Amino acid sequence: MDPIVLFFLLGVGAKLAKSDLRLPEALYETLAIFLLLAIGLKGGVELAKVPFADVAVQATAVVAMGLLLPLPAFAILRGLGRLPRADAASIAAHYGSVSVVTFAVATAFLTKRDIAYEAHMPLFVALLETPAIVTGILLARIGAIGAVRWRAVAHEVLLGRSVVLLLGGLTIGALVGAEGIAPIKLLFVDLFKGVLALFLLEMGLVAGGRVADLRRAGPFLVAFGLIVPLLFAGVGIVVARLVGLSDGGTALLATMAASASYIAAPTAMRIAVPEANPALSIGAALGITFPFNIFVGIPLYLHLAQTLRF
Amino acid sequence: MDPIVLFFLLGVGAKLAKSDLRLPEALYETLAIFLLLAIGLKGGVELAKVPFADVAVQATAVVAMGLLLPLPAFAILRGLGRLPRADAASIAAHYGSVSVVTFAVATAFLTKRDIAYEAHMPLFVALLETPAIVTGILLARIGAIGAVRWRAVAHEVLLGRSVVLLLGGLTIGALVGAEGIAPIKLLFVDLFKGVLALFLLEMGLVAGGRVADLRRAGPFLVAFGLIVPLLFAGVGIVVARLVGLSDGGTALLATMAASASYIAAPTAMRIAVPEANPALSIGAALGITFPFNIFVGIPLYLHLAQTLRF
Amino acid sequence: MDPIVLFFLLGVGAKLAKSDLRLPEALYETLAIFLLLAIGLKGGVELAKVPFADVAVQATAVVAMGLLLPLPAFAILRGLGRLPRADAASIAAHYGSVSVVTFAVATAFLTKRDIAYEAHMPLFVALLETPAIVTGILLARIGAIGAVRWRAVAHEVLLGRSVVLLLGGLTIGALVGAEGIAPIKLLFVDLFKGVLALFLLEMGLVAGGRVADLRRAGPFLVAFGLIVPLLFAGVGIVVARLVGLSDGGTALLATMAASASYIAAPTAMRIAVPEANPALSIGAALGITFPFNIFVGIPLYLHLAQTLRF
Amino acid sequence: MQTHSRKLLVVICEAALERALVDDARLLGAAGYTISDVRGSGRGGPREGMWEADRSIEVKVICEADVAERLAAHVLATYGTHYAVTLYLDDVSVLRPEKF
Amino acid sequence: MQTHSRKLLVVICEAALERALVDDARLLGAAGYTISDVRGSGRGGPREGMWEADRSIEVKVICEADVAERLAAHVLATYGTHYAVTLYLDDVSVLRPEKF
Amino acid sequence: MQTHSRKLLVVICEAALERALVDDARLLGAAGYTISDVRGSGRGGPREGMWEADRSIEVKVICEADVAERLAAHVLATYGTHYAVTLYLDDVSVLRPEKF
Ligand SMILES: Nc1ncnc2c1ncn2[C@@H]1O[C@H](COP(=O)(O)O)[C@@H](O)[C@H]1O
Ligand SMILES: Nc1ncnc2c1ncn2[C@@H]1O[C@H](COP(=O)(O)O)[C@@H](O)[C@H]1O
Ligand SMILES: Nc1ncnc2c1ncn2[C@@H]1O[C@H](COP(=O)(O)O)[C@@H](O)[C@H]1O
Ligand code: NA
Ligand code: NA
Ligand code: NA
Repeated sequence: MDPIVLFFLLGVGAKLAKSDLRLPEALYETLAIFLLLAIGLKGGVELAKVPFADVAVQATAVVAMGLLLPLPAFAILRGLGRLPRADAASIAAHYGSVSVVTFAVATAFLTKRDIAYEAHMPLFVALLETPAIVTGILLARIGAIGAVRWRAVAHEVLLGRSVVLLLGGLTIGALVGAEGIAPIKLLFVDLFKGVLALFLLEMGLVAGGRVADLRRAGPFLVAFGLIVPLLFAGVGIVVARLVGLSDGGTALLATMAASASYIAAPTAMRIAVPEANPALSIGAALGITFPFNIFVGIPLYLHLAQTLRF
Repeated sequence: MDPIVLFFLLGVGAKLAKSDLRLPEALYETLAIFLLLAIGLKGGVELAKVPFADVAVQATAVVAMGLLLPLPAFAILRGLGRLPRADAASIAAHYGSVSVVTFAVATAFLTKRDIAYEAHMPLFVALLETPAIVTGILLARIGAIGAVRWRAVAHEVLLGRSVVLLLGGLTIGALVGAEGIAPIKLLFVDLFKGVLALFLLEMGLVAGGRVADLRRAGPFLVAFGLIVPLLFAGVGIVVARLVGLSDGGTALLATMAASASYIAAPTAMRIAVPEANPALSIGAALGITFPFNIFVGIPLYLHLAQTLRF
Repeated sequence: MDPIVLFFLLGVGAKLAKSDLRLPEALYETLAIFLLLAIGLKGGVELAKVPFADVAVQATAVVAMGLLLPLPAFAILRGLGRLPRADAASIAAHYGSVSVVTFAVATAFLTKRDIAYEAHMPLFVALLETPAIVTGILLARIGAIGAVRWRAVAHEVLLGRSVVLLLGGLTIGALVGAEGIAPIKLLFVDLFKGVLALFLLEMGLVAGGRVADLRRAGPFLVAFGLIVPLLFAGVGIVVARLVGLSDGGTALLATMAASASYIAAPTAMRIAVPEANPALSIGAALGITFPFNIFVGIPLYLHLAQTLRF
Repeated sequence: MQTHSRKLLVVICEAALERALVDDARLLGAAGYTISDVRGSGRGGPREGMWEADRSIEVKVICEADVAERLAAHVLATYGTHYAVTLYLDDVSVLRPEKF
Repeated sequence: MQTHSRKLLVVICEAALERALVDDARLLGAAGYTISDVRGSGRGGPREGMWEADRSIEVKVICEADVAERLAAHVLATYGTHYAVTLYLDDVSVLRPEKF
Repeated sequence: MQTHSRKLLVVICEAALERALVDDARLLGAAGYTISDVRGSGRGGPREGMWEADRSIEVKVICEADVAERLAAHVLATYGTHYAVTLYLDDVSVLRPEKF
């Protein structure tokens, strides 16, 4: 088993056992900043090599996917879950958006198995973060769009830390290219996996702390957190095939679709739809879907990507 | 001279000179977490290779040593030092337990000289942390065992940060083995020595700040901090020989026995024996014994390990 | 273009766009500590190799330069800028002192172009930090030298973090030499450039936040921040030639002279000349001169160093 | 020593509100504010500040009584229902009344 | 604006007491608490928070007067002798009495 | 429960003053102090604590009224003009008067 996911288990275990193990908050922020920058840089270097036209098509498809994914999620949460509109919309936004760390674990998973993938995929991570949040807000505010503090929200989602660092890294990487990156490669590329392991330890501690939320959330949300990723992964695979991604790239896009945001979305929804209970969306995204994806989802999505042909 | 110990001197000097040099507390915590995890991982990888029977015997001997070491220390502190029971018990617990950083410096010392040692020694570090603390508490509470808040204490010592990270690292290392660790080796193995240097700078700053305590503590405690490590190193060597450790392993076990805890023990004793003055135990462990061990002790213990045969 | 300066632009951009991107303060401190130590270590290793006599001569010249540089700056600020004595003296001190990060960027710039330089230059960085601050204080206090809290000031400048870490690193490096450093080289040497990139991101965020100050400061100070570095670079080149530095070394000394301190000087002047408005000196040093040097100055100074012969 | 009485308004809330609170304070007439990072627990359950959504801040504003009351009322009305918010008022004395 | 008077109990002590204080506060009837990391000095000498055993916290509890007094008395009785502990009480006014 | 009234002096200022304030407090008779790192804004503009020169601290001193007044006056006289400094006084009650 991949050591890095064991770090996640260590974190969960320590938290559930009420250990006083606690990563300083500054370390958490530092690791997050590092991962976002590193992912962006790596993607940017490759992005420079890809013909713009191809990327443009793929990017458009990805953004469209991000805009639409919340709709089925919202329908399920309202229809089957009988959740209040605000909660349903907020959770839908989280699941339509993307989890950067899940993406990172997936790339590590592919690398370990020498499975190639379009190296500019990080661009799509950046592109997937925002659209679902917009849709989620619209779903929450139908009939009262006016009430939305759009400026604050736009600021949150477009200038939020993760988007700025991902796009910033992508741009720098694209501008300087492979040998421009060389002198900082040791830090941002070679150390990536180790840092990711540390971050997963932290994620485990955080996830372990959300278990209580889940109990409150109830069985429906747990089921939602296990099943919706599968549906979304399917969507991701179809989209990936349509834009002609490789098997590896398909597995990654499936993972992005199946993953739920717990960095960009929570902050944005908190400001745009405050009446939504954050414990529900974060509990499901972090307590159920994140572990499900890194343990079960990613291998499964790869298998599907390698077997499902059209 | 080994550069890493010079970082300790730099820290002590800066502190004594009242420089405003100050490592952020988050950095201190980060370095500590890193060292504990890295030590555990490295040991775990090797642990998987060793036949369980051998380890079991050695482990039992080590735990027994940890349980008994505080007794002579306590006797000295009470008999010669005329210290109050609580203080004597607390100091005895610190010296019976182990200093992870002293252990790390010792391994670096051996590695530099290409001296082999049982690579699963980190397991014994984890095992040595707790027993002496229990003995120390019992010594403080003879006649009033009931009064001990055992649950709180057990929680402190068994789920304390250092035990969790050491055992967590050991387990992960043992589970994934050498080539499983490969992708995170750069961070947790190759960078270890550099991080240790930084941590020693911090340790120097902290130790430099305890000098005042020592003046209060008086000559007896200073002598205690210099002589007891030698006695305990002797015990460590005997135990190591009995369980058939190599010269390198013997030097390391001697170092563990001779070192005094300043992470696990202080926290635990503060909760279990609050009336003990922490300035005494920490002043001696950090202001006297730690520097003594890294400058004089370790080379000496290695020499003894290589010369004392039975 | 060198990737590391792009990180600076990313930081400035994020700040001006009011992004919530914010590096934890503990990370800023950690990066600063790391850079200072690493620069010192690298320089120390080389220092051991250089004959003392040569260094002594060069060092004396550098200190003299540091003591005198504030004078012309002060004259310009008082004469042309009509600034109050305290402000003029404080700004003069900042510009007479040196910016460690600018120096680091310059060395990276040379390394990238395989241009050799005296590897003990970091010693001069340490030596240049203090003298100008003393001169600046004297300029502010002419007629009232008595009023200066010299002890506090001396403490600030001689035991300030940057001096202690630079000299500490230099000493350790000189003591253990190249192969003594080997085990910690990966952290302190190989990772240097990557860490520098992160620090420049932080510097960009800080610099972006000083733009408001500049508006208040007005056009004169902006011009000052662009022109004085050129004058000082000229001085640096002359001094470098006199003491027979190589072209690379000359470019570095020019950069040091042209750079303005924003770590040692602000803290010291705040204590010694509190009536000086820190927004002026920091705004100019960080908002104008720092970016000017890393984008325009360094390449220019190298060109001059390679062309100006006597 | 002549002192002047002012109100100290302390708002303990989710870090997500920092930007909004700062704007509100300025708009409603406060001359300044001081913020520190805190952790804690209340009706909304524990907030340990381990990561973004879990972070809390304490905002202190020293101002005239009427400003404090307006700001307090505004904060409760705007954020009190849906956010983790706790606030209290205290009587303090300052030496430079013109500052607050 | 109608306000209600409550007590603010502030306990400044060794970080090692955090878990215990939180439990005590809940047991003795406090509805919540706020903690921040501090450094300082007192009779026990300087505590600069550079490492574990040297860390200090400040715990704030807003509650009814009787709860505050019970909690304060309990803290001093239980930890006052052997730990670095400083505490004080303050009168504050809150807007939502049911919360405290 | 018998309480004793003391003054709480709170000084919010540039971090550069930490060492000086601590010395002043001791000289003027304070038995201790507590410091926390803060950020904020006032007449001197925002201080976000992102780096050295931008850092602020909050210093709390519990002491006798006269000590508090002397210290407050001294701080304003010495640092008030050229440094970012804000201070206020509050009435608090303590349980162990001998400590303060
Ligand atoms: N009684 C209290 N005393 C002190 N702080 C409190 C109290 N109640 C709540 N808080 C703080 O205010 C935050 C939000 O409170 P709540 O909205 O009740 O969850 C908590 O996370 C605590 O930091
Ligand atoms: N007079 C005081 N004013 C403010 N804080 C204090 C005072 N005395 C003590 N403290 C704080 O309380 C902690 C413990 O106090 P002590 O038990 O006196 O050492 C100190 O580390 C300070 O942080
Ligand atoms: N009205 C206020 N309320 C709370 N804190 C303030 C206030 N005014 C200033 N401060 C704090 O005191 C520091 C210095 O204030 P000033 O000297 O006005 O810039 C600011 O950075 C704030 O942290
Ligand atoms: Na998704
Ligand atoms: Na020991
Ligand atoms: Na200069």
